[in-house]
Order: sequence, then C-alpha cells, then structure tokens
Amino acid sequence: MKLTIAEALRKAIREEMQRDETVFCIGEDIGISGGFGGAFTVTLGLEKDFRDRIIDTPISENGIFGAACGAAIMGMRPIADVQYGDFLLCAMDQIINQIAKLRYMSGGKLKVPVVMRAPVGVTGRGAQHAQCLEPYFISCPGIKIVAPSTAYDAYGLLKAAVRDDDPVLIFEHKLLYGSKGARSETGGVDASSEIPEGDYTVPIGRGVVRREGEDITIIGSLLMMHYSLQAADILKKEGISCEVIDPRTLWPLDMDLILNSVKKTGRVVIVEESPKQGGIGAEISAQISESISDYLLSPITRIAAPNTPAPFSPVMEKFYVPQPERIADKIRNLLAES
Amino acid sequence: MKLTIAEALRKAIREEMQRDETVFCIGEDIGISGGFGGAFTVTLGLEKDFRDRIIDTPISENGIFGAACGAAIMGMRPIADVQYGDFLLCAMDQIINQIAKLRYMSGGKLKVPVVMRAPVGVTGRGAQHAQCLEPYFISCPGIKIVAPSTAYDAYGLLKAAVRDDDPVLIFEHKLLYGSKGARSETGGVDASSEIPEGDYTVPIGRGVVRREGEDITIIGSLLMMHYSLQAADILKKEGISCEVIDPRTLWPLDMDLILNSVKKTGRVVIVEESPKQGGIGAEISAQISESISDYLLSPITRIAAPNTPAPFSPVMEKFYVPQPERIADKIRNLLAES
Amino acid sequence: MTRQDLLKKLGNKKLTDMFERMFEIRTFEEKIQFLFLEGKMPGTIHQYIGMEACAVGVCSALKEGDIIGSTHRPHGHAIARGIPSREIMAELYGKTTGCCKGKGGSMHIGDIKKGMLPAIAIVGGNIPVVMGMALAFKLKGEDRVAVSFFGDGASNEGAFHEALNMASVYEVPAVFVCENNLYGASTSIKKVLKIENIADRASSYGMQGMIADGMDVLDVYDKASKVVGDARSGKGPTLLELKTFRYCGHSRRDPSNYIPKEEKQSWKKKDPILNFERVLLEEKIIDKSGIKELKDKIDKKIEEAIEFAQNGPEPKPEDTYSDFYVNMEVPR
Amino acid sequence: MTRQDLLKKLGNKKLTDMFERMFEIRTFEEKIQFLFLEGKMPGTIHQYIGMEACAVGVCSALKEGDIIGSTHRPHGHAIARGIPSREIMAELYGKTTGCCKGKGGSMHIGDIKKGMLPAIAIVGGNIPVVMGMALAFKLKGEDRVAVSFFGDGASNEGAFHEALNMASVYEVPAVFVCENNLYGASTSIKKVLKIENIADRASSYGMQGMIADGMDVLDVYDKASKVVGDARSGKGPTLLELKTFRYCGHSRRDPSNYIPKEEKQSWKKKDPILNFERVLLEEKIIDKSGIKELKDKIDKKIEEAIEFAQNGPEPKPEDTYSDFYVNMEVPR
Ligand SMILES: Cc1ncc(C[n+]2csc(CCOP(=O)(O)OP(=O)(O)O)c2C)c(N)n1
Ligand SMILES: Cc1ncc(C[n+]2csc(CCOP(=O)(O)OP(=O)(O)O)c2C)c(N)n1
Ligand SMILES: [Mg+2]
Ligand SMILES: [Mg+2]
Repeated sequence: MKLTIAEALRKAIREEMQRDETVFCIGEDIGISGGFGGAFTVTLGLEKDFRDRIIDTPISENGIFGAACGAAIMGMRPIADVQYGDFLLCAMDQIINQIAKLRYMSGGKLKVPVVMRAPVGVTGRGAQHAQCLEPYFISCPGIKIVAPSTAYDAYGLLKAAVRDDDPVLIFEHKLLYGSKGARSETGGVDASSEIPEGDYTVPIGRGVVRREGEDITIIGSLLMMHYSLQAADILKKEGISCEVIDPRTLWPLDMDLILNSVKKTGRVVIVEESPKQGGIGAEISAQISESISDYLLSPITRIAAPNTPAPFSPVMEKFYVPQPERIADKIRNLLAES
Repeated sequence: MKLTIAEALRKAIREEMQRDETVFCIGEDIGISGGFGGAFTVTLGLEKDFRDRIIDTPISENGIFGAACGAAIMGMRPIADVQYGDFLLCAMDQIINQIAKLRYMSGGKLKVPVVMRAPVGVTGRGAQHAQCLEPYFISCPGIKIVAPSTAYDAYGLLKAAVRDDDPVLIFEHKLLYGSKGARSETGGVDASSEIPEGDYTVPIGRGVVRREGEDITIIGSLLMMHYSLQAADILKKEGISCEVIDPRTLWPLDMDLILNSVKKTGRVVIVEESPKQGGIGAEISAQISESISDYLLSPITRIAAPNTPAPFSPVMEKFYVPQPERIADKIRNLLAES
Repeated sequence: MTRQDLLKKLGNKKLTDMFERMFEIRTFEEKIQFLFLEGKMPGTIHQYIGMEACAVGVCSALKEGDIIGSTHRPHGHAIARGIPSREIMAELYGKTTGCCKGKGGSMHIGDIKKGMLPAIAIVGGNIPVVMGMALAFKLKGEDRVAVSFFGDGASNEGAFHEALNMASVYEVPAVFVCENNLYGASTSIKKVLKIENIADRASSYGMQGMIADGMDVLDVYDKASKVVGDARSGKGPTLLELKTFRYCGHSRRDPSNYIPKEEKQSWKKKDPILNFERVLLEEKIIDKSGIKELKDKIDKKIEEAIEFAQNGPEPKPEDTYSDFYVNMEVPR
Repeated sequence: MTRQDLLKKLGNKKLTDMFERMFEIRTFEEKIQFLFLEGKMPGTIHQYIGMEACAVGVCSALKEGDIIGSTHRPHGHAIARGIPSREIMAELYGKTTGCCKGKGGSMHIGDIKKGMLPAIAIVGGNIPVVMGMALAFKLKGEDRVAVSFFGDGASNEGAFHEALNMASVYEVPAVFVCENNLYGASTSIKKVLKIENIADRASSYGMQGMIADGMDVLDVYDKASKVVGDARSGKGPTLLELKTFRYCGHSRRDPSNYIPKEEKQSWKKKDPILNFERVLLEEKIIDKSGIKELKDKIDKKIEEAIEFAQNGPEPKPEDTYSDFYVNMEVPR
C-alpha cells in the first residue's frame, strides 16, 4: 500500500492505539469533527474510533507537554504534538527541564515515555512558522530525536517511539507530509512509500545509506535528504559518485554508519535546513574530527541556511534553504580543490 | 579598585543607569530592601538610587522578557535577568521567537536592544539549577552572547551590551561572581580584577588570549577558562606550553583569534561545562575543520560534561564537570599520541 | 453613552471614515482570498472577514502616538491602524515595497512608525510585548497607550496570564483586546474554556474587565474610548472582550466545516458593515450615492494596491542578509 | 464540619499521627538548618518551618494510590506523604541510600512508589505535570487523586494558568494546593498580585476555589478532605489556598530581613504545632507525658536519620552514567 508520510503516521498511530490502550494523542485541533486532524491531517478521523483518546486541547503548549509528562509517568503513552515546531519554544520548560530530566532526577525510579511530534521546515510563512528546531534539542540530554524522511520510516519510527520507554521527539517536515486537500503544501516533495502489510518498527539510533557512492558522503535529514539525493543525481551525470546518508535518528547519532562511510569516501558534506550556527552539522563534524580525522581528504563541510531568521519572500526563502544545485556546486568545488 | 564580578557588574549597571535614563533593570527579587539584589547580589542596593528603574517582578519569566522586548522597541534599554539560567527555558518563546526575530521580521524598521543576564554553572543544586544554557542559544540567529570570566570583562561587556543596539545575552557563572554573605557560593573561584578608573567597554565579538603558549590551544569560557589556566599550570611543570583562549563572546565567535592560535600550535582542545552533545565546542570544532584543517597535528578535541543532566551528589558532580586534572590528562594523551 | 450622543461625538467625517475603513478591510480580504485561491499569492493567510468592527472600533479610539500589537490575523488591524493597503498587499507578495520589505509576510504585517508592531504569529506572543511597550510609556512619562489584539484561544496561553498580571501590577497604560470569535482554529471555545466571558478573567489580576458587541462598531468604539481613556489617564489597564465571529475559514483554504451552518448564518445577520451602513443611512450621515461612491473608491484603491504589489520589485536573494544586526554583518 | 465532629471523625490515633508528622517535619528542618549552617551539608536548602499544617493537613486527606507533586521546598511534603526521613536525609547528603540515589538532592526529593513525584524546582513547573497525572487517572478510570503543591509566587507563572484551565476543562481528579506564605523569595505578594485571595483565580477556569487556615491542621484537613473527595468522585478539581507563613529564610542563610519583625511575630503566635498540641491536650487526646514520649521518639528518629545519611555510601563517580535512558547507554 503506497502511503504519504501523513497517512503512514496516521496508520501507525491508529494501530498503536488499537494495540495498546494506554496510547493517546493530545494536541490542538487534532480531533475536531469537520476540522483538520492537526495542522497537517495526521490525526484526521482518528477521533471517530478513539473519542476518549484523541484529546483536543486549549492553546497551551506548556500545559500540553506537562500533561503528557505526568500521564506518561503514570503509565500512559502520550503522543503530544504542536502544530508547528516553532511552538515547542512555548513548552521548553516542560520538555527540557521536566520531561528530559525527571527520570534521572528520580534516580531511575520512574520513566517518561512521551512521544512528541513537531512539523519543521521553511515553508512560506515567515520567521515564526519556519524554524527547524533540531539544533535546540540535540543539546538536551534525555531526549531521543528522530526525523523520518520517508513514509516507510515515518511509520516505523513512530511505532518505535511509542514503544520506547524514553521521551522521543519526532521532527516531521511540512513539505514531505503529502497532506491533501485544504492542508496541502506548495513545494511539496514526494516522500511516500510502499508500506508492507503487518507491523514493523524502524530502530531508534540507526541511520541508513540512501544511496551508495565512492567519492563523497552527503549527510542530510528530512527535506535535505531528498535534496541531497537530487544533488547526487546531478553530480552522477558528471561522473561524481555520492553516498547519501540519512541519519534518521538525530540523537543519539548512528556514528558507526557515518564514520564507516566517511572512511570509505574520505570526504563529507553535511546539509542542514537550519542556520549553520550550532546546528546538528556542527555536532556531526566534531565527532568525525575526533574519531577519524586521518581519513579525511578534504575539510568536513557544512551546507546550511544563513545565520538569520527565515525571510518570508519566496525569492529570499529559496536562497535561504539549501537547494540541490547549491549542494552540487559545493561538492564540485570541494572535489576540484583537493 | 579590585572588584569581584558581582561588584563589577553592579558598578557597570549603576554607571549605565546614571549615564542613560532609558536603562532599567527588570527581574525577580532584584530590588527588595532587606533582600538579595537578585539571586547573586548583582543589583544589591541599586533600588536606593533608582527606585523607578529597578523593577521587581512576579515570577513570570516569559512576561519579564516580553516586557523587556516591548520596552526596548519603544526606546528603553532594559536589563532583564533570571535567577538561574535554567529559567530561560520558561521564556524561550519571548527570547527566540520574538526578541531575536522582531527586527528581521520588521524589515529592519525597529531594534530590540535588550540585555539579558543569566547565571550558569553546575553548583550543587541538582539538575534544574545547574544547566549551562549556552548550547541552546548559539543555535539562535539574532542574539549576541557574551560570557565574562573576569571582573574586568564583566564590567566592560555589560557596558558594551547595554550600548549595543541588538539583543545581548550575558552568561555569568555562579562560582565566579564572588557574591558575599548569605549569597556566597562554596567552590567559588577568584575572578576579581583591578577595575581601572573611568569608563571602558570590552568589544562584543572579540576573544582574548589569556596565556600564550606553543604546543596546544585550549579554548574555554567562564569557569572552564579558569580550569584551563589551572590545567596549563599543571602542564607547564611538565614542559608543555599551552595557549589559553577565552572567547568572551560566544556568538558571533572571534574565529580569527581562534584560527590564528590553532594555526600556530597545530592542536586544540575545547573545554565545556555543558554536556558535549550539540555544545559550543561542536560549533568551534566545525569551524576550525572548515577553515584550517591542514594545520592540525592532532584531532580537534572536546572536553565536556557527560551527555546526561547534572547529578546532585558532590561526588558525581565533580566527575561531571571537567576538572583541571582531567583537562591536563587529555592534553598529555593528545601530545603523546601524535 | 447613548447612541445619539455617540454619533454626535464622532461626527459625520469620522463616522464615514470608520465605515470606509471597515469596507476597505472587507474588500481587501475578499480580493486576496480570491488571489490566494488562484495560487497567485505565496504563503498562508488568516482573514478578518466579519470582524471588521473590532479593529476599526478600537483603532478609531486611538491617537497618533499609540501603538497596537497583533496576531497571525493582522490585515484588519493593520488597515484600521492606517498602514496603507498597498504596503500590506506588497508584503503579502513578498516585495521590497511591502511594509516589512518582504521579510515578514502575511503573519508579520506591521510598521512601528505607523503605530503597529509587526504582528506576532505565536498565539499569545504579542501580549507580553505590548505590556512592555506600555511599561516604556509609563517609565518615560509619555502620553501613549499600547493595545494588544488577540483571540479567545490566546487567553489560554501562559503568556496572557503573565502579561496581564504584570500590566495590572505596574498599572501600565495598556488595553488588552480579546477578539472572542468563538473559535481558536477549529476548536470551539466551549471545548477549551469553562467560562462564558473571557473578560471575567480580568478579576484574577485585579484589573478592569469589559465586554463590547464586536459586531457593532459604535459599541466597540464607545467601550474602547472609555478604557483607552482610563489607560491614558493612569487608571490602569483593561481587558476588553469583543464578542465577534469570523465568516471565513481559519486559514488558507479552510472551509470551516466544524462550524454549524446555523451558527454562521445567525452571525451573518449581524454583519458589522451592513448594520453600520444602515445606521449611517438612517441617521442621514451619508446617502446611498455617497456609499456607492465610497465603495467604488475603495474597490479602486484595492485594485491599485494589487497592481502596486504585483508590479513591485522582488528582493534580491542576498537581501536575506540585510535588516539583521544593527551594527554587525551576518556571521557566515 | 464542626471541630468536635472533625476530632471524632479523625480519632485519637490519626490525630496523634498527624501531630507526630508535623513535629517530625519541624525537627527535621531544624536539624538540617544547623547541619547546613555548619557546612556539613552540600547544596542549598529551602525549609518548611511554620508551614507544617499545610503538608500534613492535605496529605492526611489522601489515600495510598494518590500522588503529590512538590516544589523547591519539598521536605515537609515528603515527610507528610510518608517518605522515610532517613531517605530524605540521605538524599540531602547525596548518598546512594537517598530517595533519588543522590541524583536529585534537596530540591528533587520524591519517590513515585511512595506517592510523590520527585519535586520540581522550577516554580510552577509541577502544576502541569500533576494535571497530567490526574488526566492519566481519569483515562484509566483509576480511583486516584493527584495533588499539586505550589506557592503564592507560582500562581503568577504561565504554567499555573495553562494547567488549571486544562484540569478544569478535562475535569480531572486533581487538587491544586497553593501554599500562600505571603512571600515568593524576598518579594511580598502585595508587590506582585493585586488580589487578596489566590483562590479567587479559580473562577477564571470555572473551577472551585477554597481557602483554609494554613496554620490550623484541622481546618486544612477538613477542606482538603472535602475537595479531595470532590476530585475522587468526579466533581472535578479545586484550587485550595492555604494561608500560611514560613518562619525561616527563603533558602540557605537568608535572614529574611525583608519581612517586618512584627509580621513574623504575629504569625509565630499562630504556630501550627503549638496550637495543635494545645488542642490535643485540651481534648485529652494525648497527655503531657504522651507528648514528651512522642517528641523524644521523633528526636531520636531524626538523629538516626542523620547517622544513616552520614554513614551511607557515596555514589561512585561513574554512577553519573546510570539511571538515564531506560534501554540505551549514555552516548559518549
Ligand atoms: C503558540 C501557538 N500555538 C498554536 C498556534 C497555531 N494557531 C495559529 S492561529 C490558532 C488559533 C488561534 O485562535 P484565537 O486566539 O482564538 O485567534 P483567532 O484565530 O480566532 O483570531 C492556532 C492554534 C500558533 N500560531 N501559536
Ligand atoms: C521558574 C522559576 N523562576 C524562579 C525561580 C527561583 N525561585 C525559587 S523559589 C522562588 C520563590 C517561590 O515563591 P513561592 O512560589 O511563593 O514559594 P515559596 O518559596 O514561598 O514556598 C523563586 C523566585 C525558580 N526556581 N523557578
Ligand atoms: Mg478565536
Ligand atoms: Mg511563597
């Protein structure tokens, strides 16, 4: 069955709720009949089957994540979401001070199996609905972070997250959802997959090689994974062979996979949709430096957004987000230089 | 006049308030007579001279930073503080979504000259009063971040921050304040300086070489700067010559200074009190890699706290925070290996 | 104030101006709805149709130095505050001629020089900022009032609570205008609020609360004048709730199927523009041909605004790097 | 309920138990104050002296499966909820025998298995979490109540607002206990709150509000029983305000010079322990020698707790890496 990411997430949530009575969803506009199913249709219609477990909330993000935290400690498996990742910033106290730390503070006496979902991506809405929040959360011990770039992974990672005993934050990309109807996005990229029959999970902590190659390793998540593949296509025609890695889990990183690839190719670029400063690219770069700097044939290179907020105008926005051509250019230069 | 950091900040704030009527302080318990002068005595007694401009607040961090934001846009120069850096997480929406972005969103039509002050450091209080928040904020375009490790710099950076037209976040360290009386800290390190007569500023964006050396560059801020100097002392006796750099401004980084030093020594360790994951060390490492990887004689190395929250017990806490001996050990090994 | 006194106080010129503004908002929103659905406009939009009396009633009670803060739904506030439609339109198109030079977009419309903070699209996010603006006015002893617009949904955000309490404690010259349109996105307030009147929350802060009919521009103006006057004269802030309704969807292509048809219909009977037009005609403040003239004028104005916006210059890609730090380049 | 009915309902055993708990809290706090000032104890402490009737009154109204959430000032709540003093003491010393194995410290005292969430030292931070716990009880249909303790100062945090509104909307079995001791750190509530009774804020959420005399354990118990009962029986949550006072400083070595002497003195006259002792003696529920015996027992218990704590094993440095992810090593 071929599904979009929005559909795959919906299917996974539905099945997890069927499987386990303690799973519930909590968020704004997620289960209103005649409504949206959340900002991007992920929970659309689920309220019909699970009226008590699709909980619509007031606009109170700190309250939502606090509720999820407390319910998780008491044995539930909440899936809490924000309509845009940007609003996680309204709930940072609950997420970072409480959810991420309570188990540790308790001396391991409790667990906080919260799933948190947040759409990210720079998508024509201006600075406050455009942030890629990943950089803020990889600085936070206690949370696991995943970022599915295909429907296959979305289904499998959502299920793994629900079954995980630790807090898991899922970043989803607005342009990859494949949301339909009134909630569809211009500029969307097809991330749908064939979803096999029956239940499966994608393990948290494991990345995947999306394309094998010899000359350079490109690392990118979510939309940047797709753009990296497109860049690899462009370069292939020029005889440059790129290996593309999708980390899938952003924390803890699957460094074995990354290091092995970089050892093989000797070169690496990390592509990020967020501003370069303090991003995940920095962490990956630093870890590569620490472990295998001897293998490097050219400097570890980051391709990222400028160190500014996201501008609104489409012209500037296109410049802001790394495009496949820009990725290809940079790689061409890297190979030419060294 | 020899002053502690707490005293130097107090002097700088007092003078800025005298110089400019638009400067005011806003925060919890900052101006209560018979009280604390903020959590670490920085504003102690200022309310006597500036009753209307030392504004005690309810416990409402998001409100405090929102107030500062709005007042700054309307021409005031607020100095807003939290009692512990950890509480910045209660105000992330105002700081990151509003303060950092409003000028850009406005097309440059307004400015937001807010000064934000936050004590950091792992200091015997458990996980929620121990965070070094720097990693969260270097991911945020639109804010300048400074971190004074001496009273001289504290005075000069505070003044520079007040006079800067952009938002500036000042991280101060609990163990470096030299706060006295009921608010003194065990484990404090002397960071007092001779403060010259007359007004001066320390430029935002400029680091400083705290000690010159030949064999390796150590980069550390706040308490870690002092511990790095101590490590350098230890190693000096063994004939190892360390150059110690204090970035002072954490964003934007003074990369010229750092790169020149690393070019000279060929080796670098970055010391951080925060967990290693996604810290400032990662960003510095990535930038060094990008620019001067050819000069490196050994891998860029980060020394940081474990990727967990801060534990309470003194035994674990001492293990958690990089100590001078641990820094020295790591450097010894690095030099031995390569 | 009685209706007659109010009409007299306002005078014919101001009354027709208010009508014109309301009609301008309606026309602006209807045009861009069309453009948006045609795919000619980037981004997303949240529209103000049905709520025109709120923005115009409140803003008509303000003076030049006053300032307003707005939300994800700012077009109406911006027009009511006097930002030229064409600059708003150009901003929606992301042009350099937009009021934020194309950096802001629909959700961040504003112009500080014209008395409007760039709109803040974080629900509840502008409330603390506006409180801070009012605090600045108080500290500086300036004769200015700050007004925050926000929705029913926003009154459940922590930011609302913290800001209103601080505003009350410091007695700043602010008015907090809650446009209660009964829905936050698709969610009926009945699902997320157990009280009838949001204005009652004022009592938690020892603040004045007041309610006006958000479909009646005269009632809004009347109450707003009172509470803006209170703020200006040092009597402290007010939470002013306007009972209103949006005819359009929440955003973009939302058909608002979550709102019962009857509810929509019953509110449309109270249409703020039709009703105000009737009053103006009845009171002979303007005649039919005057109305027609005025509407034609607005129609033309908005057409011109569209032209201005569509023909306006696109920013250069590298403009991404401008309008950032005041005194420093963007670090690369 | 009349005082007499209340005494009868409680019975001698429970009444002396309540007294014992209050006295245990007082003794515990006085001892550690001394140890702390002597420099024998790491970290910082926030003490509960003067407020004993609050924790004991409320916790005496709870059942085994119920759960409480606490703050930076948790020792009293922990003892009242039944966490052994020695485990609390050991936690203050950072020992592996502490209730959080030394990972938490004074500000994070708790033990979920004994009905207490590790205390959350972010002011207001536990309120949404406790609301979520109550939500879980409701979803699971469990006969359990969740209680959040917090201060007057916390009622100005956005977290308070969001959590109370949600609790009311979902009608969860929760009680929100605001210990109004008139100060948040050094700040008098008069400076930061323009209303007299924090309980009145309940009306903003369509919630029940109630006030009890926080210096009178019987009054606290009486009101708490009522509202815990309401929560348990599906009548929804309550905001219960306890009027109380702390005799000690806010934290550490704070001499609380910001509190007028007369204010301190007038409150000390209402000492919850002395008053309750008087009632117990007057009502012949216990005699003087019984009181003495009980006090000696507690004194000894706390001395033993100190010994237990001081002699307990220190964690190993590498224990830093344990008690973290459930199913994964700490990434290095
Ligand atoms: C903090 C935050 N949460 C959620 C959203 C998504 N969102 C945008 S508008 C909206 C509804 C707002 O309702 P209300 O405050 O009543 O204003 P209205 O749209 O009715 O004018 C929501 C949930 C947001 N922009 N910000
Ligand atoms: C979010 C947050 N802001 C500030 C602090 C610092 N702080 C700790 S206790 C306290 C006062 C709390 O007052 P209240 O809620 O009345 O509780 P009390 O101490 O009186 O028991 C403050 C400001 C904190 N811990 N968390
Ligand atoms: Mg609304
Ligand atoms: Mg208090």
